Amino acid sequence: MSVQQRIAARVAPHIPRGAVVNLGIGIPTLVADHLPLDHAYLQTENGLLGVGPTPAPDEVDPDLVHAGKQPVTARPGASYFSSSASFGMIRSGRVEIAVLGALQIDAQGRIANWAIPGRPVLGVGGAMDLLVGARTVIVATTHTAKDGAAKIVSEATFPLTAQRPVDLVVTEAATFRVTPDGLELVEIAEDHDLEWVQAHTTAPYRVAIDERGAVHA
Amino acid sequence: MSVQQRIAARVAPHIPRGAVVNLGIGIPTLVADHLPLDHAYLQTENGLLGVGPTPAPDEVDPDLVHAGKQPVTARPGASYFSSSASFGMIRSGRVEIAVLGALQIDAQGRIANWAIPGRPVLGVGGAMDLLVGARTVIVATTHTAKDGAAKIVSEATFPLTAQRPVDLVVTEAATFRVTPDGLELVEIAEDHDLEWVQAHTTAPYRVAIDERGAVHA
Amino acid sequence: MTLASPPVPLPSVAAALEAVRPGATLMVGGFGLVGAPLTLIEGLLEHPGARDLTIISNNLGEPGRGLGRLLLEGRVRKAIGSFFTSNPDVVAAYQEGRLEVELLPQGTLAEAIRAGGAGIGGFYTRTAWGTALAGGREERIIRGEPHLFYESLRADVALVRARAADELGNLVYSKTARNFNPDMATAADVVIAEVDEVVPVGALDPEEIVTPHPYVTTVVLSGKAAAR
Amino acid sequence: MTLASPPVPLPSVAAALEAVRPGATLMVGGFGLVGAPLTLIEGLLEHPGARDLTIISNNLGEPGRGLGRLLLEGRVRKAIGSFFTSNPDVVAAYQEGRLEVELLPQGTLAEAIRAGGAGIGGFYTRTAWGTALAGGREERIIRGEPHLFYESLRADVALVRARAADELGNLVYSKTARNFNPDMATAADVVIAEVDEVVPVGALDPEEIVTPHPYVTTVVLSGKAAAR
Repeated sequence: MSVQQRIAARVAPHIPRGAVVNLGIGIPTLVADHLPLDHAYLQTENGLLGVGPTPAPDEVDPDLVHAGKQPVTARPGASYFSSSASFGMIRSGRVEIAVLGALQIDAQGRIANWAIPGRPVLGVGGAMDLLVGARTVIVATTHTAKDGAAKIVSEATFPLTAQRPVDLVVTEAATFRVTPDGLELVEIAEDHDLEWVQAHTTAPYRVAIDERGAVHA
Repeated sequence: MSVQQRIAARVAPHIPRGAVVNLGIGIPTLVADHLPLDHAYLQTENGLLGVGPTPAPDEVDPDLVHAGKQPVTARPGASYFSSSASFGMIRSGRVEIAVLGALQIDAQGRIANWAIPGRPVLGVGGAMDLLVGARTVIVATTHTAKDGAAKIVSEATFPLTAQRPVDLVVTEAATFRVTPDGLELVEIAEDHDLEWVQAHTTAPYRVAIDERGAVHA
Repeated sequence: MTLASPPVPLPSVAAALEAVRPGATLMVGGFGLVGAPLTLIEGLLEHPGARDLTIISNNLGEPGRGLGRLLLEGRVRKAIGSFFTSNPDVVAAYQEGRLEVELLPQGTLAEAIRAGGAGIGGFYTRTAWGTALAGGREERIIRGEPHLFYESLRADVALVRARAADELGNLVYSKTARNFNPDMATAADVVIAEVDEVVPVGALDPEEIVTPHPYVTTVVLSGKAAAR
Repeated sequence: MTLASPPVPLPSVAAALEAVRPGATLMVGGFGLVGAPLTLIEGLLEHPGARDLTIISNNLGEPGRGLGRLLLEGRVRKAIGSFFTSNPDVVAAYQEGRLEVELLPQGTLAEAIRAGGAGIGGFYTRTAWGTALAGGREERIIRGEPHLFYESLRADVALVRARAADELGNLVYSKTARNFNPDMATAADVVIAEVDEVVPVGALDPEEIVTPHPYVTTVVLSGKAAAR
């Protein structure tokens, strides 16, 4: 399983049954592969609630895609709506969970995922709306950048996507809960250890698990 | 024919074929009786474009009414929409003609039709939206109030419904065009004469018809 | 087929209305009695918690009918709407100081509800500018035209009337009984939909669903449906 | 049955696009190429008046496809949208100073178009508050939360993609090809709809019509339909 798929698999248990969920482009999209078919209601901001699995190549409908512009299907009970209605649903809190990617996460749990300093800023998409609107935001990201730099940092050097902190940060190595007092390490993946997490995380965080891995709140 | 029906009949020739028209409660509603069935597209602000004639008593659908809450039918090509969509259509100028009643019309062609001084103001409905949104507004009203007082007055004593002047005022006796320079009398009904109009109109107006009744612009 | 759990709850009218607490703000759909959730409104009369209410609705029913009954029983503290004149009981209650009234142009009312349901804080409209109804509202010139500012509206509970729900809570409406209902269905924390029938998932055309299910908290059957 | 005259005009693509003048502001529907009016966009390439354009669209097509072709031909002066990064030609044109870009969050873009089509001057949203994209925008606290002000958007001409029109110009859409199209169909002085078929009046369910005909100026058949 690729690291992306492993991260997605680690996010899946955080999606309650029956939740309305928006999966961002990239790793977040893969979360659907780790959920039972009728576990959640997937919303895509281009105007569909009830996203189903990728169709067989001969069953692709060019009018039916998710926000990553890949072909999808629609589940029974699905509905189509305009972009304005879709973001109305998002901003008013009817999307219960948004799973988003991130370039950086700061010590307060705020994320940066839309702009890189020094490069022209020509894309923002729906991430800012999801961050102010979704009731719970989960970040699904590799623990470090491609160059090995920490992504979970004291202060973001990339522009923030919103002032609102996310709720949970899930990487291939660890899971952090965001609290009013900052980040809490609540889980370490089986194939990683605390030492690795410490070496690859520059933000301060409270370790809220004991030696056996159980969370102590 | 009642005076109300006579006024409605005098408004009808001002509705071009194929226009999208909103008819207010009261005399304006009667205008439909004087138009061929498929002459215009009637919009009612409670959420229907394509209002058809009153149904036979045994064909009344309680879910199908116009803004006066009376049973109507829907024409082929009709559409239903929400109140917010309906007023979006009105405010953005997609209703070409609104026919409204009035308590008073002032010398600038502004109307008062929602409040009476000294009485509690508890109803406004859609008149203010139609006045700012409809491309052309026609007033259909009796020339005088029930007590004989002039309705077309120099200055309104009732609260105005909007600052925007209407375009045409049609009564049982006369038709006035509203111009940037004020009211213009452009037509007198066959059963009335200029003397009657002068005696029952206290607003100043320019007489833009010659002795034979022809308009001279 | 299997359903993603949970399907929308289908409680009794009384159980659904437990969400209405004293002092609550309610949105109630309908244009006059057309499209008004009459079964739910009757249920409010039986519900002791339904008192000291603020009602956001285009009208306040007719004398002794619909919301008019709730008014007569003294349950309504304040009404926000566009046209109350058709019910003389509203005029009387207002004049006797038993009812507070906030009057909005009908399009501004609809837009404020739609904005509340779309997560929009407020908006500018030209409607009512330069009239007595503008009061002291903030003005702003946009593209050369004067506008008035209005905050969006939200409610604790919305009572809406739809033709049918599917088992997930997706809603479709009937003709002009649609009116304020889909707007209100987006703009409250708890949304109770009164319907004539509940159909299986998949029975509604995905292109035709007006209110997607995430907005709908519970569905109850209308008296009309229950009587069948 | 007889029609109320006039039914919606069905001109050729070239004749319909005469409405596009040099320097015009155009809204163009679609999310990437899905739901984009590709026949009309191709028509713009043949139309000399289509130059110095401001394009309001979520994206600017793909390299050499859809609006991406129009960009390559140097017809676009300014783009207003939410996600241009997927077309490297946009990045290049911007960096070389050939293209002005105004970037909005996708929900704010959609809301600004919807507001323009609903006769609303502007609105407040929480989205982008406290970010670099807020720039110097006016802030306002509403119900305790900071919001940013945005003016609504309108265009001279909107090019939209629908599945079908009836002979009056009522429109229905197809699945996620709906996206920005119905919003844009309300927000321009001239609205040209590209459809796969024109059906008789009465063939569309009045409950299912998404864009009522008063918004639609002309209807043209898509290349897909014309090839049949």
